[in-house]
Amino acid sequence: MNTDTSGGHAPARPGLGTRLVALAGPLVVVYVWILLASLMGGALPVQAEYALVNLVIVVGLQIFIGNSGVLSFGHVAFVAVGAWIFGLMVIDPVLKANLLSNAFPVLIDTQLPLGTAVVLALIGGGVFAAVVAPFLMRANGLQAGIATFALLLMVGQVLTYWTKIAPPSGQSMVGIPNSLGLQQLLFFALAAIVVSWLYQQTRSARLLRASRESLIAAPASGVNVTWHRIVAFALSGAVAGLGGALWAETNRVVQASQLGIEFTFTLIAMLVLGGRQSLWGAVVGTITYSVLDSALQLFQGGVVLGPVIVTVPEGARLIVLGAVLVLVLLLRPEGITGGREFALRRPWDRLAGRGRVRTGRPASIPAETSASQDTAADAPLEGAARGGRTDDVPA
Amino acid sequence: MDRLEVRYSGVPAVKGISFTVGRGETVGLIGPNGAGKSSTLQALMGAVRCTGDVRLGGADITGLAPETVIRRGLALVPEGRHIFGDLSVRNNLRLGLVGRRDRAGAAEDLEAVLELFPILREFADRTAGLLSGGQQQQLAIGRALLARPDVLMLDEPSLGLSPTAVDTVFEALETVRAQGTAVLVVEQRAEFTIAFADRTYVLHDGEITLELTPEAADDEALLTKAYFGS
Amino acid sequence: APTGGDAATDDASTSASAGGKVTIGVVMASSGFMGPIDTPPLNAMKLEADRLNADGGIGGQEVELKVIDTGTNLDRYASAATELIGGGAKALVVTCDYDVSSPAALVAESENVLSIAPCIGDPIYGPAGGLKNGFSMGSGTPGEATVQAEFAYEQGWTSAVLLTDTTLKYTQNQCEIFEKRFTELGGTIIAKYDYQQGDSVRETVSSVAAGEAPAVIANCGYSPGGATVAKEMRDGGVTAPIISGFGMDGDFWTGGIPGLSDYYIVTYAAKNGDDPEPAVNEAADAYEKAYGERPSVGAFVAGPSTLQAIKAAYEKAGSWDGDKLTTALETMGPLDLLAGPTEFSTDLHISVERPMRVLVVKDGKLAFVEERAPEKVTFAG
Amino acid sequence: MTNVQALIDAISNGALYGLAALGIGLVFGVMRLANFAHGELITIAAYTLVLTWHLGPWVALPLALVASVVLALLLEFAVFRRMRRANPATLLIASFGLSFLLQRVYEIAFGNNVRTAPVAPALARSVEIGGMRVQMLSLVTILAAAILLLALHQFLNRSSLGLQVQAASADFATARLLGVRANKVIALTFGISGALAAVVAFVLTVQTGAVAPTFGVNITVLALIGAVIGGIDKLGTSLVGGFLVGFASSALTTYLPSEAVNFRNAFVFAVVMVILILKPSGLLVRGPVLERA
Amino acid sequence: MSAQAAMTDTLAASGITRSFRGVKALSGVDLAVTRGAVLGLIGPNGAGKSTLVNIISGYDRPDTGTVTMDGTDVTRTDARTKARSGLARTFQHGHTYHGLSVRENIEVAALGTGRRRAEARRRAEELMERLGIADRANQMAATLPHGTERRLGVARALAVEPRYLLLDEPAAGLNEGEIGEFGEVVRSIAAAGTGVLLIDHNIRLIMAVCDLIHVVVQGKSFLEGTPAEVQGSESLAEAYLGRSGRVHDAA
Ligand SMILES: Nc1ncnc2c1ncn2[C@@H]1O[C@H](COP(=O)(O)OP(=O)(O)OP(=O)(O)O)[C@@H](O)[C@H]1O
Ligand SMILES: Nc1ncnc2c1ncn2[C@@H]1O[C@H](COP(=O)(O)OP(=O)(O)OP(=O)(O)O)[C@@H](O)[C@H]1O
Ligand SMILES: [Mg+2]
Ligand SMILES: [Mg+2]
Repeated sequence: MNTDTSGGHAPARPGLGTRLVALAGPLVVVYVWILLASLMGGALPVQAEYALVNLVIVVGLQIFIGNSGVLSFGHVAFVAVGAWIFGLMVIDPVLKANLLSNAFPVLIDTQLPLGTAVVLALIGGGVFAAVVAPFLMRANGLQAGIATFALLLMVGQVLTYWTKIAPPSGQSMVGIPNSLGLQQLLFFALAAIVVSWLYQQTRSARLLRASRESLIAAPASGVNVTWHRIVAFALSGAVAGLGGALWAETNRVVQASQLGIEFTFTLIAMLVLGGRQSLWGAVVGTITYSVLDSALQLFQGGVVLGPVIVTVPEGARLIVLGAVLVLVLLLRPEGITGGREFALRRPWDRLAGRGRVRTGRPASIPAETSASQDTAADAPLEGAARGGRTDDVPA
Repeated sequence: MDRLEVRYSGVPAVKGISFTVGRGETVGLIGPNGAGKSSTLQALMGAVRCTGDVRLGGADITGLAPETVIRRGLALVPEGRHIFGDLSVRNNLRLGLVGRRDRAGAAEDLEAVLELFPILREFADRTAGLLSGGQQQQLAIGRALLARPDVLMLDEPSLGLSPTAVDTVFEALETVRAQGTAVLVVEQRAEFTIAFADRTYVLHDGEITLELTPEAADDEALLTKAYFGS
Repeated sequence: APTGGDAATDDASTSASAGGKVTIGVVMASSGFMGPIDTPPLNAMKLEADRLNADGGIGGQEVELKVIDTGTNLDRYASAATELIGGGAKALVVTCDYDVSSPAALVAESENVLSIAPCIGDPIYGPAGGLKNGFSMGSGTPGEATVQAEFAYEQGWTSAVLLTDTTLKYTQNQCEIFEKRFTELGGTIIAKYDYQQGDSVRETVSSVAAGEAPAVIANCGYSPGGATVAKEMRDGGVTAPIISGFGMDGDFWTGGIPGLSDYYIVTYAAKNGDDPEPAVNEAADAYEKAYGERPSVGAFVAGPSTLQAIKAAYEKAGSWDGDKLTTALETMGPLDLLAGPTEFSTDLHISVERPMRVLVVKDGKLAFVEERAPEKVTFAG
Repeated sequence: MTNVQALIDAISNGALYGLAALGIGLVFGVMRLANFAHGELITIAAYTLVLTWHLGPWVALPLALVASVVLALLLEFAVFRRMRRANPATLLIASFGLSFLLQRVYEIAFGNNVRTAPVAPALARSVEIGGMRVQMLSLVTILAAAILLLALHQFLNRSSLGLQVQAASADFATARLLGVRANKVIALTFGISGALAAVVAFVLTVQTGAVAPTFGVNITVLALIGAVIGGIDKLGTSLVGGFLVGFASSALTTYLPSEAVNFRNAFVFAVVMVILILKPSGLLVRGPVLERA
Repeated sequence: MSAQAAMTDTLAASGITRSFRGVKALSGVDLAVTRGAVLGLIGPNGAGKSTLVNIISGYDRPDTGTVTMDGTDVTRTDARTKARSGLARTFQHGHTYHGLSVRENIEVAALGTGRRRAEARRRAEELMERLGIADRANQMAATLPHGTERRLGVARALAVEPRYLLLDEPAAGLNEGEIGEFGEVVRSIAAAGTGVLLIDHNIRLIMAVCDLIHVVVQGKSFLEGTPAEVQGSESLAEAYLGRSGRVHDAA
């Protein structure tokens, strides 16, 4: 039944096979990507480590943003919580006593094995998210985004200045042992993908996705929007917390100021670049961003292209990165994947697929036609195309 | 208009239909759900992309933006209310004047609309979004009248209106028509429309299947055909 | 031992120097928030490399600086260090901030490679921060802040207001040490205010203006935030002398405060040609010739000092082994670097006793006042 | 320090943030774009002021205005016009990308150290009024905010063009059907937001005398937050939100005990969260969200 | 009153008043929907019909008055709880899940009120068939023509297997032929034991399917009676029907 496309618009709810493909695709792609990176050698494996950590966090972000449709600029707060817990639990107490002279004694004295610390970071991120969620989840749209943003800034300030749990004046925590390699990180990234996929299959996630489409109708369908948002928020907070632990382990230095606005936007940029409404989008976005970044770094070192050596100055690299991001969003506002999950399609389907309306935002005019903007068609009448604004809700 | 075609993501919704609305003429467009009536009006207005050839008074307006089209003398009351919920009723009406080519008499016209729909006068300074569904529809129609187009298109103007309000609207359309404005009206109430319009087209599955005159309003067989499209 | 790759390079280059090339990796930033701080020493270091090579290089080998510019991109440091060391770099020079450069330094540490930060002032870059092969060529904050306090007190300024930028440990330590030494000498602290980089401090200005007038204000900050503080103080009618550390070095920020006077800065060197050390003035002139402008801050001298220290260490150790270089630096006694006499010990990998320069803002430019070594180096904490 | 003095400090800080928030709110209303690059509009105007101040205020001021307005229009034309149908998240990220990109461009163009000039030193000084020292600039800021708010209010509610801006802001597609010239209206709002950015830049450069590539970032973040708590989709209320954030931040600096001053923004953010929790659609936007059937 | 028995099968609103900043939308409306029957609710634009539906379904709270469902007071119960206990509604303005397909729209409502997946899927198929939208099963709701969207709204409301169903102008946008079919659907819903409240301005539909008709004018209950009684009311014709109302009537 699920191949029926009469009306030819939205894809049917996919059968199990299709859904398994949507899981297998990202797993394989990530695996192959890391395999290639590790084969290339040089700085690439190190870059790949950071990229994998980012991937874990972006997948975590997607769990919430993708399914609820609510923006969060606050997830780096959970990353910070995870990183902090991990850092505090693995650094040698002697060094800690030095770094955090003013801290709670228990924090200084406790030292846990790496695995336990990772699990604790995951739980910490999840619990913290679950605790703040009931408050934050009342807001919608940009308001919710800003509320979470305020949370991030608050957590940042606390970690910068509260000497009971942090080194004074935003100093970094150092002395985090390096024990996870590319393989372990790969394992965590794949695990995060699987978790996200499993979550997507749950009833709670489906209902949350419905509420994303109409907040007004959801209660009439018996959907407890706040509750399902809390579930997603807590789960994605946990994955972000895990990402925080991995980030701390990879960077080996944790400082509150590093876990702030810029990092937040880098992560969201990855997600939006790929397409925030799908897991596949999270994966594609992170890989694209990371590969582009690595490539530009290569150019920066100078790359021999035929008879000439091409070098990109540092400032230019960042400009190119910003420009590419903007350009992609210009051409594909819903991200590279358009918010669709990974699917195996035969080439001729793919051609026809241009006509498919993406599961994401209803666009009565496909994004591909946006070439000349001044003509009639760029403003469809359907209120939905304006995104987020329910047509007839009064003030 | 000629060979108008509208496609959504490659799927045709309107398949090369052609018809003409003469000066001062009233034309009805009916047809079942999803026949493509709204799409046709939207395309004429330039609000969705289309192929084919749309002419207004001899000039080609195909593919022009709506804000340009309205200044050429073609206005549309879209399906559903589409009023500005945050603005006052009066300001909503004032916006109806934006696309007007000739400012003279604007104040009197505004007054006339308030006369026509007393509820709008009563609520003139209230926020429009708080009006009931039908009241908003009246506002939308009143607003469109202020543009004083050569051709006025209405997409299901009676939607959500109580019978008395429908009367008011169609009486207003009578007046408009008497002033020499051509009217293209999409409606669901077939026999009502057929009786009202000079000519009525039946649209089915993106194609015109029938053209009816007011006399057909009494012809059972033709009506049935009109309801069910073929 | 040189790898095959290096050997190939050797063959290809018809370098005059006998022993081929030695690569020194540099992971610093010319843009982003570390850009202004890293750029002067980095540029000066490039010139020093040329000078060294003209002089026969290090141990007879030509010095090649391989620079990776990170743009202060935090997750760039570890991979850059890996790339450089993997590519044969024998020593690593890193960004002038402990937190930012740590990931790179840790890579060097684990590869047993010497790492040097040209201008970190905090003693943490070294054994205290877990970097046993890490050194800083900076002038340590303890010495700097001690000089600030001793200079101020000697001027007869016996009461002070402290303004601390709380975004860095450097500036916090600075004020802490200043207070310690200043009160020890007999001075009194009237009030202490905190601010954060980029803040407007008009509320504080109002408070200072309304309270007891201090003889001196210690502005423990860095530009541009510290400059805003200076401007707001003067605009708000506070005329007391102000003293700052090398965080406020440079005269690029004074243009916004016309007629600024009585502003003192304790720093590495005077960059405007009036330094008592001729070598410093020569280096600054060479910098200007090469880059079209004088170095923005006196800390540029730390760049050449870095290569000078590496050269001295290698010549003593006779090997590029990190541990051996470290031992050499720890045990070789005072070095005469461009930044001044420098001595390291097993637990302090930074110099805190160098003589500093006291400068004053005059007509928008920094002018040399005196050279002054700390009398009693005071530490924070 | 007297309380009155603290009050004036807080009001003028609030007015400054309010102006920034107003520029952001205006564009958001029309485009659903929370424009992060607003900060770079402020920065370009500030650079222009600082670099051309020696030519005299009557050259520098108009040039600064032109610079930020032109940049605003350029961003609209080159990027945002082509993204009108994108959802707010995409727009926000795109604007962040632009903001980042422009900062790097400034760094290359103007160097990474601050550029300085004594902009309007007369305003920077403080004068003695009834035993208090008051910075002229504070008064000017408050005055400017009041005048601009009033002018904008008149424009939006009285003039037909202003009404069209509001219509486009509420429902873009329908506005076009009524003949509202979409491009003109959007360009107009970007232009106004550029002009507001120039005013903010002027106040800030008088205050600091120094401009760096990230000059406009801080105020933009706080103003954006302020705009949202005021109710970003209603034109005008964003100003009040910005005002509150600026006011609170200044007042907290004065009155918090010194060991807590470092946390003052945490307090501001906590208040922001509480407000958004109590009034999710914004402080000044009335009523809960109900089905208007 | 045949007390308990009647109560257990009734959704009743009594003495409902509601004002919005000075505008009295409802003042003292009483009506009762009985299971197995269709109650028509008509009245001029702005009479307060939708406001009443909002109040009964838990989307709004009355200023005074009570709503009882099967004898229990549910005046302040929230919309979600009401939906889960068998009170479904449609919206005058659609509010479908725009980005989901027609089938998913229906499935979600079934899942949300506690059905199992397989059952939800079966129900969706069945309801699409019943409302004649099966051919659009995989189309995204945002792209539906107006009339189809309304029918989807009804299907979605039915997915929760309601005991009471409130329909706010479900037939707007349907043509006469479709309205006829739709009327039969409404009858069959009632026949299956659901109590239906039907708001519409199409008098022919109202007359054809309702057991009882309640008229509100300016927020007050104006008159209640069987279709025949209502049709005969001169004052109703005056207040509501107008010329076009009677045209339908005659046809
Ligand atoms: N944005 C869109 N994307 C894809 N398909 C669309 C879109 N809008 C309309 N369609 C399709 O185009 C066809 C015609 O729709 P249209 O709205 O023009 O019908 P209609 O005759 O006005 O119907 P109704 O009487 O119900 O309003 C329908 O099959 C509809 O599903
Ligand atoms: N949230 C609200 N705020 C202010 N006024 C409101 C609100 N909701 C409804 N009203 C007012 O209450 C009255 C009744 O509105 P309601 O929508 O219930 O009418 P209705 O009977 O459904 O009309 P229609 O047939 O046109 O849909 C109207 O005058 C409307 O303006
Ligand atoms: Mg239609
Ligand atoms: Mg209604």
